[in-house]
Amino acid sequence: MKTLLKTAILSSALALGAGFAGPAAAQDDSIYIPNLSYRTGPFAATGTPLMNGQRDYITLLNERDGGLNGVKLVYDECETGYNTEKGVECYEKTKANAVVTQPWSTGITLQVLPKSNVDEIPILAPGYGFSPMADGKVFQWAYNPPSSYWDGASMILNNLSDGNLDNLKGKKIALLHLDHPFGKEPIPLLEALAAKHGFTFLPIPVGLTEMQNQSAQWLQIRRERPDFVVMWGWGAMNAGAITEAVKTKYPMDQFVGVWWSGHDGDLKLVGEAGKGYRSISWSVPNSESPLMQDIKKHVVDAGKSLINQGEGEFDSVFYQRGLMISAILVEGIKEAQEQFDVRAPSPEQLRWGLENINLDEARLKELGAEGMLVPFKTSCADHTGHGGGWMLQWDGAKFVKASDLLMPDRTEIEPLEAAKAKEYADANAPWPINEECSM
Amino acid sequence: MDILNGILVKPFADMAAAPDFLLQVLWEGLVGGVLYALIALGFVLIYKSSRIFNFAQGIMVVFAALTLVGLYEKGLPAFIALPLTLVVMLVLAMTIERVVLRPLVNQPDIILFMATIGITLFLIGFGELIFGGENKVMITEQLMIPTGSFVFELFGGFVSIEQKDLTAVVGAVLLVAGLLVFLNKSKIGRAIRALGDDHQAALSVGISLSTIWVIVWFIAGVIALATGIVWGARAGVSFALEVIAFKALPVLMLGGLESVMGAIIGGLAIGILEKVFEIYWGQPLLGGNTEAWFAYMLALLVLLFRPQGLFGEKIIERV
Amino acid sequence: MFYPTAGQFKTSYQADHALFPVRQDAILLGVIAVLAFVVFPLTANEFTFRALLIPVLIYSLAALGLNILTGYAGQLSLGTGAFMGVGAYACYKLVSIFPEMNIVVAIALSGFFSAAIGVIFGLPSLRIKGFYLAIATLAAQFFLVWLFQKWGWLYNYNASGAIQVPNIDLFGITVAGPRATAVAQYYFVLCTVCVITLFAINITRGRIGRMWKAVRDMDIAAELVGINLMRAKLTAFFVSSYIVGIAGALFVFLWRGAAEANLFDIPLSFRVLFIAIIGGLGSVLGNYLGAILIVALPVIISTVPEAFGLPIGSATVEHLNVMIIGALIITFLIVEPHGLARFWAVIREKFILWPFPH
Amino acid sequence: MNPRPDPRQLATPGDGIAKGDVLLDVRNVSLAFGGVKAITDISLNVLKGEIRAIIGPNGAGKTSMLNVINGFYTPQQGTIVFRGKERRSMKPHQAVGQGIARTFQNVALFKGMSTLDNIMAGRSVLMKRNIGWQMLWHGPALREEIEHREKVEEIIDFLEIQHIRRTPVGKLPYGLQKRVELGRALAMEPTLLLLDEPMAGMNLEEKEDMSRFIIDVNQQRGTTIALIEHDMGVVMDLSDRVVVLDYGKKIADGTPDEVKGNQDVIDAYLGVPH
Amino acid sequence: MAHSIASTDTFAKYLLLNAERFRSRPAMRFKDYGIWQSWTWEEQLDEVRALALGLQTIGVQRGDKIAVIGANRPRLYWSFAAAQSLGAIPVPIYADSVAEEMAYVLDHAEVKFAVVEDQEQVDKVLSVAERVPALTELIYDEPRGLKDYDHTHLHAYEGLRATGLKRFAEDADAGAAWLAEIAKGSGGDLSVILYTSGTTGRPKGVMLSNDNFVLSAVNGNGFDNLDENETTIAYLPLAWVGDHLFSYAQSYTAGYCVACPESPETINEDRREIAPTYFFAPPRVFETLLTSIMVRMEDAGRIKKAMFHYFLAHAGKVGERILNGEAVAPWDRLKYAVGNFMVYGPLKNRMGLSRMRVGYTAGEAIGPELFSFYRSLGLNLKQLYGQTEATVYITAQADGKIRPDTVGLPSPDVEIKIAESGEVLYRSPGVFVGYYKNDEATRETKTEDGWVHTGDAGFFDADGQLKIIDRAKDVGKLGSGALFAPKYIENTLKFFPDIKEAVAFGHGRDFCAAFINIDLTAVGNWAERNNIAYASYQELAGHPQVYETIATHVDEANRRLAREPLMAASQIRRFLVLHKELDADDGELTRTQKVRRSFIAERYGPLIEALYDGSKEKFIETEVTYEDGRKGIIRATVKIVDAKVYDAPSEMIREAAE
Repeated sequence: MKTLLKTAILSSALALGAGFAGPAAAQDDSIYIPNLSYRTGPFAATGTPLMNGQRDYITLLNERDGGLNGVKLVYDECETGYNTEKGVECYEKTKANAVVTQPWSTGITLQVLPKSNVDEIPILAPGYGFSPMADGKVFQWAYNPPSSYWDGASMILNNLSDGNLDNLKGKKIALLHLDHPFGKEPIPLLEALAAKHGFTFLPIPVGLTEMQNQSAQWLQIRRERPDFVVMWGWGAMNAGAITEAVKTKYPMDQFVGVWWSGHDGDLKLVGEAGKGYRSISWSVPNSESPLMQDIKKHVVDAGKSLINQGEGEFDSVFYQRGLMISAILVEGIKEAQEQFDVRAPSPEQLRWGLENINLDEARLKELGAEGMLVPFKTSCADHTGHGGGWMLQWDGAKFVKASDLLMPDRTEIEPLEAAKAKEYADANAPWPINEECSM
Repeated sequence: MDILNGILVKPFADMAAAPDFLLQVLWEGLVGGVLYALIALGFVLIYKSSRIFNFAQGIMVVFAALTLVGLYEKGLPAFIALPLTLVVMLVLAMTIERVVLRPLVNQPDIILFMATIGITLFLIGFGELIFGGENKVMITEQLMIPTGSFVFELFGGFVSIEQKDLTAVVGAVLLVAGLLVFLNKSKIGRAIRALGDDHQAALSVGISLSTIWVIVWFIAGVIALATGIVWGARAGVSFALEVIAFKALPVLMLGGLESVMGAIIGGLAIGILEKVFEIYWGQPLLGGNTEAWFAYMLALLVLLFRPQGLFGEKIIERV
Repeated sequence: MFYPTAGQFKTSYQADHALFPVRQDAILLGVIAVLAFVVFPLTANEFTFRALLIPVLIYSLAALGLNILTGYAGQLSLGTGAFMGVGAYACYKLVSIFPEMNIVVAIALSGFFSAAIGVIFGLPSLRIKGFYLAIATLAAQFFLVWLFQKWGWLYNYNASGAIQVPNIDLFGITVAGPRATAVAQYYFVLCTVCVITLFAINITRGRIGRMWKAVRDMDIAAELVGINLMRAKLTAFFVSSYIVGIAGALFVFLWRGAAEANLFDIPLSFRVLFIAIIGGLGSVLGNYLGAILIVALPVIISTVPEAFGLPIGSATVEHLNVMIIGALIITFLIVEPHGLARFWAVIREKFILWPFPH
Repeated sequence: MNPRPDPRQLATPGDGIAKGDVLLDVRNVSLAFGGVKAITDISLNVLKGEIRAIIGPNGAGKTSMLNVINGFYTPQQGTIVFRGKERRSMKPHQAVGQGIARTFQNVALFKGMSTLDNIMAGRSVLMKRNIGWQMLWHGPALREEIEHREKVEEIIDFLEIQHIRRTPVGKLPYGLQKRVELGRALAMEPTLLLLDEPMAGMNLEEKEDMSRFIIDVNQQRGTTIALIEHDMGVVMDLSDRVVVLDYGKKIADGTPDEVKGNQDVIDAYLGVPH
Repeated sequence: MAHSIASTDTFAKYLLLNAERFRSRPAMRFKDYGIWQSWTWEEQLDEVRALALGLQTIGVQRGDKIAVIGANRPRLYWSFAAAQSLGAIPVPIYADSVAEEMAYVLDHAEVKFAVVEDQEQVDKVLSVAERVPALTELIYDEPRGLKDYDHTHLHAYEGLRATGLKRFAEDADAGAAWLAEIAKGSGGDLSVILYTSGTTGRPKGVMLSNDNFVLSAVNGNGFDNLDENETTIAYLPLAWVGDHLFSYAQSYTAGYCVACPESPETINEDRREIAPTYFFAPPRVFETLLTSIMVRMEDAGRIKKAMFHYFLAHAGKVGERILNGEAVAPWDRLKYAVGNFMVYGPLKNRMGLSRMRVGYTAGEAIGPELFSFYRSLGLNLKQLYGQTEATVYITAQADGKIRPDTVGLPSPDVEIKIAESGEVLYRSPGVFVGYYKNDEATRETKTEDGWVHTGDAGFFDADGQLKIIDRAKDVGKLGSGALFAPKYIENTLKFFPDIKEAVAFGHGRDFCAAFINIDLTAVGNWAERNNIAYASYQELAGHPQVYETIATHVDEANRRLAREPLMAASQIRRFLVLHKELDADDGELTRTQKVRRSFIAERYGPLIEALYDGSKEKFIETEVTYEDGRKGIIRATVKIVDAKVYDAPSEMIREAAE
C-alpha cells in the first residue's frame, strides 16, 4: 500500500514532466519522418510488411548513402493499430517536428485532412485517402500519388470490360468492401459509372467485426451471382474473403481486388485454390532489381531489417510497395532540398517538393527500381499523378504481373473529383483554395 | 405494401425457391452456432463454479490457437505443439487462479468481471508480443483435420459442406458429451457443479477451492483451444477473433448463465437464426450486417418475457 | 497531517450540507482549479492539450455519466460508446440543420437525444437485472453503431460515412472544427465539464441520488420504502445518457473533429467502463482519477522509451502498453477494488487520522 | 445564530380514523406460490393505535401476510381494506404513499449509505423537488433537504443513534442496523408500521431497547404497529392483541392472555402433528 | 432592551450585562440534531427569562432550593441562571448517583423543585419522592416516554418555557418584575449549594455565595486573560464545582462560549469539532487520552511508530523548554518544528486541542510524566489546586512558571499557610459560607478567622510553589519511619497505559506493596495482537504474560521512585494484579473515580495480608454489584509477585542528573 502510494506519486510526477516537456526540438542535420504505423491489431498482418518496407528504404539511404544528400533521415513509427483515435493522437504527438504526415489509414487521413491547412504539414497518403485529394487547388497539403482509389476502380472496370465500360451493360458488379471510410471510397464513382453505363452495382459491406467471418456476405454473393466481385479489403478481411470465395466456388478470375487486397500472405492461406485472383497494383515486386539487391546487402543481410525472412516477405508485393512509398516521399524531399537549397526542408518546402515529383522511367531506373512503380509526375493542381497500374495475378504461389500498364479513365473521374472537392471545401468553410495553379 | 411484402412474403418465397441455398444458409448458421455455443460453454462453466463472468473466454480462444500455431511456427511438430499448448493453458489457469482469483475472492461480481477484462487485455498484449500480431494460418493439415469439402447436388443447386466444418461440429459434439460425462460422473465434476450452489458442500468432497478453480479454468482453456482450432481453420488465427467473444454473450442471455444445455441450444439457435435473418431480411431490407446486433436484440426480446433466460430458473423475489 | 479538522463545526444544516464540509477539501479543489484554469493553459503544448488534457476531461465526463447509472443506480451498462455516438450524431445533425445554432445550445440539446435513447434502452432494466442487463445494453451498443453506419441521413450521406465537424465560432472564437485552437477547445471542454460535474454532484447528493443508491444497494427494499423503481431507474438512465451524450458531442466536436461509426464501438464503451471502475463506482472524483490513469497513462507510457532513448519498436511499445494496462487493472482491482476514489479517500482519511493508523 | 428547531412534539399523521377504529381489515385472503399455499383464507384486522402481533411457527405464513398487506404480493383471493379503501393489489411504493411502512426480517438496509442517508432515503417519497432544482441544489431543493433533515434528526435523536449518524450501515452491528431500519420506516411517517421480527437475533439488552422504542413509537407518535415476532415473552408484553397463524391458517386471535390459553396455539407451538 | 446594571455581583446581572455587551456573540452551543445549535447572549437571556417566568408560575420563590440533575445541556445551565435570577438556589446533583444517594441529597437540601434531564432521572426522583417531603414540582427537559405520566406535579421544560414566553409577551409587568427580582439579588446571597462526594461519610452541601463565585471567576479570568473569545466544552458533571466555575461562572463573567456535547459517546468527536481554547480535565481524562493514543499507535506501521516515538522523545527533550520560552538550540527548534508538523500538530488536532490556549488539570495530582507529555507537545496545560470549599482556586500555575511536580503559586487573593502537621490551609474570597445544615463540620474545616483546612499535606518549595504530597490523613509512615505517600506511588504506577488503577499499602508496614488494576482497553488490545485468548477481565488479569508485563512496569516505577530521595524507601516490593476492576458501584471508587483506600483495605484484607506474609497466591471471594443492581460473588486465586528494588541514589547523582 505504502510502496504503491510512493510509486503513484513518483509516476505522476514523471507523467507531468513528460506531458509538459513535449517532444525534443528538431535538429538541423536530420529530417524527421514519422509514420503512423500499425503492427498490432486485426490489420497488423497487412500493415507490417508495408511498414517494414518503408522503414528499410530509409535505412538503406542512411546506410548506403549516409542519408539523403548527406542529411540523415530519421524514420519514426507511432503505433495506431489502424485505430483512428490512436492515429490522431500520434498525429498530435509527432506533428511538432514532422515534415510530413503519413496517416496510413483513410480514416486517419480524413481526420487529419481538415487540420492540414492550419497545421501546414503535408499529408502523404500514397494509394489511399480521399480520392478528390488529387485536386491540389483545394487540397493544398494532401498528396495521394501515384493513383487514387477512383483511379483504381476505373482501371479495374476498364480491365474487366476490356477497355469499354459499355460492355458491362446488364452485368452485375459487387463491391465487397470494408465498412470503413477506406472501403467506402470507391462507392461514389462506381455508383456514377453504374448509372452511366448501365451495370448493376451492388455494395456488400463487411463490418470490422465480421472480417473473419464473411459467410453472410458470401452467401449473399452466392445468391446474387454477380458477374464480378471487386474487393476493397484490408487486413484480416482479405484472407477471410478469399477463403470464403474458394468455399463458395466463386470463379477466381471474376474476383479482383484493389492494391491493398493483393497481399501474398492472404493468398497463401488458400494457395492453389486462389489461382486466378487478380489485384490491381501500382507497384510490382522485383527482387532482382538493383534496388532490392542493395536492400538485401545493406539492410536485410546486415540484420537491420525487421522482415520475416523465412516467409518470403522480402519478395512480397507489400514489402516492396512499402519501399516504393518511401521512395516517393524521399523523391519529394530531394526535390525540395534542391529547389530551396536547404539541408532539411521545412514542411512548407516539402509541400513544393511533393508537388514537383517526377518519377519517370529514367528516374526509377536511376533509383534501381525500374518497373517496380508506375511512372508518374505531380503538379500544383494534380496531387496524385495518376500513374495507372498493372494487374497482378496469383499463380498459386505468388503474384505475377498480368497486364500492361492500365490507365484510369480520367474523363469519367475528373468531374466527380472536382464536385466532391468543392463539396468538401464548402462543408469545411472557411477553406482556402489555391486558384493560382492551373494544370 | 412493398415493405410488408418484403417482410412477410418474399423471404419465405425465396426460401422455397432455392431450398439448396436455404440449406446452405442453415448449415453456415449451424457451424457459427457451434462456435458460439463452445465459447458460451466456457463462460457457463466458469460462471457456474465461481460466479465469475469471464470476459476473457473469447481471448483465451485466440490465445490458445495462437500458442498452438506460434509453437508450431517456432519449429515444434504439431504433435508436440498440441500437448504443449495444453500445458500452457494449464499454466495460464494456475496463474489466473493465483494472481487474480485468489486475491479477489469474495469481491463483488462486477469487480471480478472487470478483472477478467484486465486478463483479456493482458493476454492480447502478451500474445502479440510473443507471437506477433499478424494473421496466422491454423495448422489444419498437421492436426489431421480434413480440408476438402463435400458438395451435395440437390434441388437443382448444391450444398457445400466443408470437411473442417463438419469436423468442428463432430468435435464439438464429442467435446460437449465428454464434458457432460465428466461433470455428471466424476467426483471433481460433481464438485464443480455443486460449487455454484454452495461452497461448503463442494468443499466437503475434499477438493480445495483453488484446485477446483484451476481445473475449471483449465477445462475452459481446453474448450478455448478446441474453439480456436475450429475457428482458426475457418478464418485464420489473429486477435481479430476476439470479437466473436461478444457473440457468446447473447447466447448466455438466452440460455441462462448457468445452464450448459442453455449454452448449447442458445448458441445453435442464435447461429442459425441470425444467419437466416441476415440473408432473408437483413440484406434485402436493412442494408446487411445485421448479424452485428441481431443476436442481442433477439436475446433482449426473449429476456423481456423471461428475465431468467430460456433455461434459467424462475426467480421468486423474497424479502 | 494536512487535514487539521479540529475547530471546524457546523451550526446549520446548510453548512453541514455544503459541498466541502471540510475546509481543506475546498482548498485542495481551489489549487486544482488554479492548475486547470491557469497553470495548464500557460504551460501545456498542443500535444498535451490534444492528447492528454482534453481527452482526460471528455472521458471523465463520459465516465461520470456511466457512473451515475452504474455506480449510483447500480445498473451495469456496456453501451456507453453508442450513447456517446447518439450525442455526437445528434449534435452533428443539429449543427447541419440549424447552422446558426449556438454550439452550446446544440451540445446541450444533443444530450436530450441520447437521454431519450437511453431511456428506451433502459426500459428492459425494469425486468432484467445484473449481467443480463449488461448484456442487454450491448444490444444498444451494437444496434446503434450499426445504425450510425447504415443510416446515411445521420452523416449527411457523406461518401466516407464519417461526420466532419465544420468550423464553429462561439463569441468570435473558433471552438470547433479544424481552425479551432487547442486552448479554446480546452477551455470550452473544461467549463462544460465543470458545470455538468457540479450538476451531477448536486443530483447525486440529494433526493434523487439517494433514490438511486437505494435502488443500487437493495432494489426490493427501495421499492418497499416507497421508491418508484421504474422512475428511479429511468431517471438514472436519462441523466446518465444525457451526460454521456454531451460527452459524445464534445468528443467529436471539441476534440476529434471527425468521427466514423466505428469510433463508438465497444472498445470505447469498455474504455469508459474501465475509467469508471478503476476510478471508483459511486464516486464523482473517481471518474477524473480513472480518466487520468486510463487515458493519460498509456500516452505517457508510450513516451517513456523514447524519453529514455530505448530502442523499442512502436509495436512492442503498444503491446507492452496493452499488457501494462491489463495488469494495472488487475492490480488496482486487487489493491483497491473500490477504485482510485476510495484509494484517495483512504489516503485522505489517513491524513485526517494521522498519526493514528485508524 | 440559528434558532433551535422545535422538534419536541412529534407529529402524528391524521387520517380521520379515530383511535380504536379498524385501520386495516384483511378479508379472506389466500395466497399461493405455484400450488404451495402460503396463506389460506385468513381474515384479521388491525385497530388504529394498537400494537398487533402476528405469531406462529416457522412457515406459518407470517411474512407472506405482511407482504400481502404492503402490496409486495398480490393475493389470489380476498381483499384488503386500509383506511376505508378496498383493494386487491398495488405496488409496494403505493402502499408507502398510503401510509404503510415496514421493516424486514433480514435487515434490508442500503449498505453503501450512511445511517443518515438511509433514513433520508425513507423520506424520498415525501420529497418533491424535481431534478431541475436538485441540479441547482441551492434554493428550493436545499430548503427541502434541510426541512427533511430536521425530521430525520428527530428520528435519530428518538432512536439514540447520534453517534452512528455518518457510519455506513454495513459496518454497524446487527442490533443497530435493526434500529436504523426502524428509523427508516419511521421516516416515512406511516400510519401503519409493519415490523417483521424486529428483535430477531438480538441479545436481551438489545431486545429491551427495541421494545422500548416500539412502545415509544406507538405511544408518542400514535403509530399503529403490526409486528411479527418469535420471542413469545416479548410479544405478550408488547402487544395489545395477538393473532396466531399456523400452516397459513389462523388458529387464534385475541388478547395475549386469551391466546396463551388457547389449546390450538399450544399444540402448534409444541408441534402436535396435524 | 436596555438594562441598567448597577453592579455585577450576581450571575443574573452578568446575564443582563452580557446580553448588552456581547449581544450576538455566541454564549452557548449544543450539538443536537446533528448540528451545533447555538445561542447568542441575547438569546440566552431570552431563554433564561422565559424559564424564570415559567418557574414563577409553578411557585418558585426566593430561597427555594432547586435540584438540577442531568447531563451538560444548555437548558440545565439555564436553570441555574433562571433559579438564581429568582433568588432561588440551584442544587446540582450528580446525574449518575443512585436513587439512594440522590434521596439523601434531595432531602438534606430541602429541595422543593427539581429540573431533570429525562425519563430516567424523573423515575429516579419519583422513586424516592416520598422520602423528600419538601419536593413539590418536577420539571423535565426530554419528554420522551413521559407522555403517560401523571402531570399534576410534573412539568415539561418546554411547557414552562412557553408559559414564560407567553407571560413575557403578554404581560409587560412580568419582565419588569423579573428585572426587579434580579436587582434584589446581592453578592452575599447564596449562589449554589454543591454537594461534595466526600471519600467517607455522607455528602456535605457546600454553600457558596455569589461573591464566592463571581470573585473567583473574575480572578480566574484575569489570571489567564480569558475573555469573550474563548470557547470551552462542558462535559464534566454539573454538580462538580469545577464545571460550575468553568462552564458557568467564568462564562458569565468573561462572556465566552460554552459548548455542550451531543452525548457521552460523542465527546471526543465533539471536542474535536469545537476545538476549545480553554479546556479543563481531571488527570484521569488526560490519562485516558494518552492511553488511547498509545494504544492506537500500537497498530501503526513500524516506520510510523518509530517516527512517532522519535519525535515524542524529541519533544520530551525540548518541548517544555520551548513552551516555557527558554533558550533552545536552533537545530532542536527546527526538529521540533518538523515534529510539530508530523506528530504534535496532528495529535493535538486529533485530541481537539489544537486551539487550546489555556488548559487545566486538577481534582487530584497528575503524574509528572503525564503532565510533561502534554506540555511537551506545546499544549499550555497547567495544574490547579483547588477545592469546592475554596470555589476551586487555591493555587494555580502561572504561565512560564510551570513545573510538573508542583501545583503552582497561590491564586490571586489567596493566602496559604502550612500547618505544623504539614496540612495546607488557605484563606480567600472564595472561601465557602459553610456546610449546609452542618455547622459542626463547618467549624471543623473553617477556622474562626477564615482559614480553611484542605486536608492535604504539602510544602512550599524554594520557588514558593506549593507541592502536594497526598491527603494529609493518608500520608503515613513505613515501619522504618520513612514517609509513605500512597498517592504518589499510585500515580507513578498509573503512568503506564496498561495500569488503570493502583492502590499502594505500606503505612506501618515494613515495606510498600500494591494492588494493580489493568486497563482492559490497553491490555486487551495487547492481548489481541499477541493472540492471547481470554474470556473475562479476571482471566486476562491473571494471565502470566500480563503479570510479566506489569512486572516490568513495576520495575520501571521502582526505578523512578528510587530517584526521589523522599520516596526511595517506598519502592514496591510486592504486588498483585487485582482480579476485578475497581468500581464505583461497589464502593471501591468515589463517583469522581478516586480510590477509596480504606474501603479497599477492608474489602481485600486477606489479599493485603498475603502481600505481607510472603505467600505466592491467595484465594479470595468478593461480592460485586452488577449494572442491573443484582449482586454476585466472584472468586479468584490471585498471584502475588515480588519486585526488584533499587538503591536510592546519593544526592550527588541526583543533582548531576537534573
